[in-house]
Amino acid sequence: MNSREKLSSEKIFFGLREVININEIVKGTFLVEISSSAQLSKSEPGQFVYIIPKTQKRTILPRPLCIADADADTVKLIFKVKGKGTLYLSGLSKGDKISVMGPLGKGFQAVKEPVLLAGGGLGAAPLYFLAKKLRNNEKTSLVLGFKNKDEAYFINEFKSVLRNVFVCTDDGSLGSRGNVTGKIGEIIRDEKIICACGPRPMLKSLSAFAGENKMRIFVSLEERMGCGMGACLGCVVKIRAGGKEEYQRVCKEGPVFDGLKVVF
Amino acid sequence: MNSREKLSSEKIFFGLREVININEIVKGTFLVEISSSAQLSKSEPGQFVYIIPKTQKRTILPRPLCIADADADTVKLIFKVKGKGTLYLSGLSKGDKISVMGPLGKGFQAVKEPVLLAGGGLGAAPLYFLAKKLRNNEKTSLVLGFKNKDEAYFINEFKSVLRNVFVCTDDGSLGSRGNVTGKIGEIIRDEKIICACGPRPMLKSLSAFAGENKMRIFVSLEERMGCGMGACLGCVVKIRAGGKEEYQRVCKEGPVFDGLKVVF
Amino acid sequence: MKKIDISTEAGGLKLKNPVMPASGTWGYGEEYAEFYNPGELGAVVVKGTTVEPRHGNEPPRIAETPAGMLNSVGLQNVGIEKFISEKLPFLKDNKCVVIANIAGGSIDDYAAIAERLDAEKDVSAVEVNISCPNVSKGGIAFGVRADTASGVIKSVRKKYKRVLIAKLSPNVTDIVEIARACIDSGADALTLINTVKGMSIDINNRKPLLPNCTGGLSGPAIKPIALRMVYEVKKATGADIIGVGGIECFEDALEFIMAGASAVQVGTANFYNPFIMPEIIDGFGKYLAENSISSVKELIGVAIR
Amino acid sequence: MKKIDISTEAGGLKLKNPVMPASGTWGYGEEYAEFYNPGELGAVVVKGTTVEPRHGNEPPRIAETPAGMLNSVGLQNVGIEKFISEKLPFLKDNKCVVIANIAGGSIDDYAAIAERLDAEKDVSAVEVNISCPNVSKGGIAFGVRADTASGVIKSVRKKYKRVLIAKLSPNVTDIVEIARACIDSGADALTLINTVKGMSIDINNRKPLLPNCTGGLSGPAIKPIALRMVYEVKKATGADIIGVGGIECFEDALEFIMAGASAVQVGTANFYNPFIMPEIIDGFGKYLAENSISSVKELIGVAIR
Ligand SMILES: Cc1cc2nc3c(=O)[nH]c(=O)nc-3n(C[C@H](O)[C@H](O)[C@H](O)COP(=O)(O)OP(=O)(O)OC[C@H]3O[C@@H](n4cnc5c(N)ncnc54)[C@H](O)[C@@H]3O)c2cc1C
Ligand SMILES: Cc1cc2nc3c(=O)[nH]c(=O)nc-3n(C[C@H](O)[C@H](O)[C@H](O)COP(=O)(O)OP(=O)(O)OC[C@H]3O[C@@H](n4cnc5c(N)ncnc54)[C@H](O)[C@@H]3O)c2cc1C
Ligand SMILES: Cc1cc2nc3c(=O)[nH]c(=O)nc-3n(C[C@H](O)[C@H](O)[C@H](O)COP(=O)(O)O)c2cc1C
Ligand SMILES: Cc1cc2nc3c(=O)[nH]c(=O)nc-3n(C[C@H](O)[C@H](O)[C@H](O)COP(=O)(O)O)c2cc1C
Ligand code: FES
Ligand code: FES
Repeated sequence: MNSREKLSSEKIFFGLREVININEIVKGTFLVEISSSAQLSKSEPGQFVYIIPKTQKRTILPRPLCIADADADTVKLIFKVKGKGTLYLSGLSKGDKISVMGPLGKGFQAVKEPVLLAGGGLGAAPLYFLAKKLRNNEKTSLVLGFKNKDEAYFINEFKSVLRNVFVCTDDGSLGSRGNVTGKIGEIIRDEKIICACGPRPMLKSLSAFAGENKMRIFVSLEERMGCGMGACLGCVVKIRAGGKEEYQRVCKEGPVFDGLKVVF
Repeated sequence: MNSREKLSSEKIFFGLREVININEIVKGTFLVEISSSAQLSKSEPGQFVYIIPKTQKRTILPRPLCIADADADTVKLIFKVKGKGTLYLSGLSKGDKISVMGPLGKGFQAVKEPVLLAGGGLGAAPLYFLAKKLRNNEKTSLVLGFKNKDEAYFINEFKSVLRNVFVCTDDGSLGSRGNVTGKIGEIIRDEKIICACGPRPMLKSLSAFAGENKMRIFVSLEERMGCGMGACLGCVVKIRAGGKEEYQRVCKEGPVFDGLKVVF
Repeated sequence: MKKIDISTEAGGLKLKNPVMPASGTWGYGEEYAEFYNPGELGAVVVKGTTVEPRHGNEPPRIAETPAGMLNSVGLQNVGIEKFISEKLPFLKDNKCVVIANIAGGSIDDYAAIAERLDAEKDVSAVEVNISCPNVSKGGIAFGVRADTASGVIKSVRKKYKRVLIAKLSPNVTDIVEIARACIDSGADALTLINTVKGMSIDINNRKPLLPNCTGGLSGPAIKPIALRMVYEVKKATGADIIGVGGIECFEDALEFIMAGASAVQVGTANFYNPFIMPEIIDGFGKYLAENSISSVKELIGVAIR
Repeated sequence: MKKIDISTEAGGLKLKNPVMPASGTWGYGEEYAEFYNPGELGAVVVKGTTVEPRHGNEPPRIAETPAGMLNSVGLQNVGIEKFISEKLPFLKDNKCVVIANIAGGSIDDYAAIAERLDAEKDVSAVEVNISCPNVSKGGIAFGVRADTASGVIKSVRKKYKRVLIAKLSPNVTDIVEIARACIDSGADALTLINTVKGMSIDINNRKPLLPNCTGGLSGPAIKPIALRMVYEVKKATGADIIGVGGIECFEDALEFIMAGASAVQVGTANFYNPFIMPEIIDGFGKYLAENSISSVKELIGVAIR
């Protein structure tokens, strides 16, 4: 066992990847493209990578980021600067190497058109990947919600892969005024599935909406992580299973869960 | 109190300095030139700077390095890669900023020609600064000792500021074979002062030599440091003072001590 | 060239190398088996196991701290029966030396698990975690008092015939006293240390970051504390010790061996370098070769004076 | 805009701001006065002072650890008389609120220094360091047992009329028990925490890096431990606390205040940022303004539940 590269498993890459491109797409939010690998190219929408920041700030834990796109050449990630780890990432330049582990977790599964995609804020990232995998036809609609115009991003990219893209903002500064759940209620036709990613309150209200309308809903959840591999039980969320409530791992059973089963 | 720059004291600079040049002068040993400041330009030979490494290796303490030269434009430092901090330094490039505090400590004082300078290994650094301040005449001689030819450095630089430069190596691969104390014994004429910097055993034997020959000797000592300012009492060495032995601070009373008083 | 022997032994348990995962950081070996065969390790220490399955604490359970992390997982586990029926076969299939970390809310709990495991020959040793709260005695951990620690170890000793390792809490005034009590009560070896009780405040929400308020500090930050305890206990008792706390590279592991540990466990470092344990095993081989030392055992406790 | 008040109070000692150096890391204030006037600080806590001058321990006395450092300075100091005659005037001239950290090998030592300092009105408070080895009782520190801690505090209380602060050792099973003993014995406030006992091994020389074997761990690594103790003690006793351990930025200081500290001390961080204390003071001013909070006092203990 000599080189890190060689050490990756068949399914999970672990080692250094090169930054191919990095851009601040809206203030404080970055799109970074890194080189791919055999394993990463097989990522599924909803899965995440674990980035191990090499900061000077005494950090040790990796940071989970959803995969916003992946192919044989590159992996795209979209992140917002929150603290030490994301600050480090935002300071990277083309050509820099970063330590990456992934793909990890379970993505969106059993998603069939017609389907509604619902993304709030940063939640849009994994949905882009998902939208690209779906057929670009009338049967897929997307609602993107943002606080305001200045925080909106990636709309054109979504429009290039999906016909039905709706945007709403809290203050009405872009698209219609209102929240994602409201907009979903407006545009819904015969879809039986919702795929959602965004802040918890949005996922909660969407799940309630889905329940009332006898739909299925898949939500992507976040929790603070230790191992990212399912081994430490650090990242759990409460899920209804077999008549009981139990803690399941965001990094292993998730990050995508059946929204009707999540105990919000 | 807003900018770090402004925060330095009249005598001690604290803030960022720019790397103007960095070179590996012999394997594992680097010469780095950083931008100077009003305070740093007044450094005296034997004083040191405290470099605060911004490593990714969970270091917190600054690293002391002797000043090898200082003027209004630049400060020169020579260092050997030992561990995390010096490894970080060795990875710097022209234009990088580093965090520096200094000048600190008490340098070579009351040094008058005729004088013998004795440097072992890395110890040569502060002597170069000292040699430059002395008049370049027959009255100053320098002995430089190295393990072997491959570890020797800065000889030409010394020759450009001093006429009498003698080199010895443990294995005779450069200059004469033997150690610094032996060579000093050979070349000594009417000098009454030795200024020495190098490994402890060398300083010890030179101090014994000076004592036997009724000479004065100034030695530059090293000890692990905390504050570098004289406040924590972390960096002490045992010194004979007033008939007793007491612990004195390398960073404040030193790093240059009266070799006859050091309890080796 | 001399033959190099990186095998070691702790409390009579033979290990082909001195490296194993720390309980709770490596699940039951399944997840990291993705990267390499768990049978390559000296042993596999599994997640703390209780009589009944446990849900554990409310999330968030993890907080990062300077060069460390806090966890308040709180012994979420599948329970002893499911461990034996669903988890153990995988470890057996991979030829792992299995150490079962066990915990309980009462002395009877410990005794019950010990008895159950005594019948499972695929479990080579139990590591008794006495750092969890003693429900019957008002929330004080068993492991912080010599008498209660001794009570737990004795009850396990009665029921479990193979290697018994006591895992001690560092949150005590005198680790040597607790160590002695465990050894005197029948422990064959000691694991030092469990996490250090710590806390983190979320200044934006003005409350503790973990809903559980306190958590267990692990990672490089605690290495000096763990080393000190290994050294003190080895020096005072001569007991066999498995050292754990903040190990993130071979050199760290070597420090523990020199301080008196016969083997080491790696916890938190797995999270940011899943290959750290094979790396450390390789490190021992290289170090012995380069320094012409024939066995790791020659290095145990050499730093003690 | 509301008037912002960053003043605070601990055990009746009024402080114009909540920031002061930790004992032993800032000498007697002379060295760092090079950078700013020590009178700008809430108070100045001086190096631990004993009856007689002390030489301290053999060097090396410092070792770096992950996000921390070990020291084994061992109370090298000029002794109480020289402190009063040579060091105190400088602090007085700079209008510092002076807190004298005192230590001793016996209860009588403590009583003697306390009596001597009671006569020095320029010393506003004593901080009783009960973490040093009790020579008469076989090397166990006074501060790790409630009875001995209480004995020291009582003896100081008898002789010293002004503010008495007890500085506790974190190397104990139950910090609340020791805290209570000190408060019950007459301490007006508590400083939490002193260094955590730790160790480092020099793998090249195969021996402890510090000739003294163990040393005191300080710096960011110990912050979660210190915070936990401040929180536990504040919650259990309500006592006034000065928080210390690993503070290296304003946010860290705020964590301590929210956990229950009335003021904070900064030690190790001074070594790599000599301006850290004025920065933290500025930080409090800015934070209060931005969050429309009129006084630091409103934040003390807000995270406690
Ligand atoms: C499965 C998953 C996918 C994610 N995908 C994205 C994404 O695509 N884009 C994006 O911008 N963010 C995403 N996040 C959130 C992102 O991981 C955090 O914002 C980031 O870790 C913050 O790290 P920091 O060092 O900047 O902040 P710090 O505050 O310094 O982080 C300290 C610690 O807290 C953890 N942490 C802090 N906030 C969160 C959070 N909200 N969720 C989980 N852990 C947290 C960090 O991992 C770290 O351990 C995702 C989180 C999860 C769990
Ligand atoms: C006054 C003084 C002047 C010095 N001048 C020079 C110089 O001009 N060139 C040069 O190459 N070296 C010099 N040194 C030694 C240099 O400071 C150490 O080699 C360096 O700090 C090692 O740091 P590291 O991170 O690479 O090693 P690490 O082993 O990672 O260091 C760990 C800790 O130990 C301390 N440390 C380690 N070795 C020493 C040592 N020998 N002396 C003091 N502290 C040490 C470090 O400062 C740090 O705190 C000087 C030391 C002192 C005290
Ligand atoms: C997430 C997590 C879960 C843990 N669970 C257990 C456990 O179930 N039983 C136990 O004895 N120790 C448990 N520990 C403690 C570790 O086994 C180990 O003693 C500690 O983390 C110190 O080692 P490290 O610094 O290498 O992580 C856990 C530690 C972590 C980080
Ligand atoms: C070099 C050094 C010397 C110290 N000397 C003393 C002392 O004399 N008396 C005392 O009570 N604490 C002493 N301490 C402990 C500090 O006051 C403080 O409690 C501890 O360092 C934790 O704070 P920090 O992490 O901010 O450094 C010393 C600490 C250091 C690093
Ligand atoms: S992060 Fe360890 S189980 Fe999910
Ligand atoms: S390093 Fe603090 S006194 Fe010298």
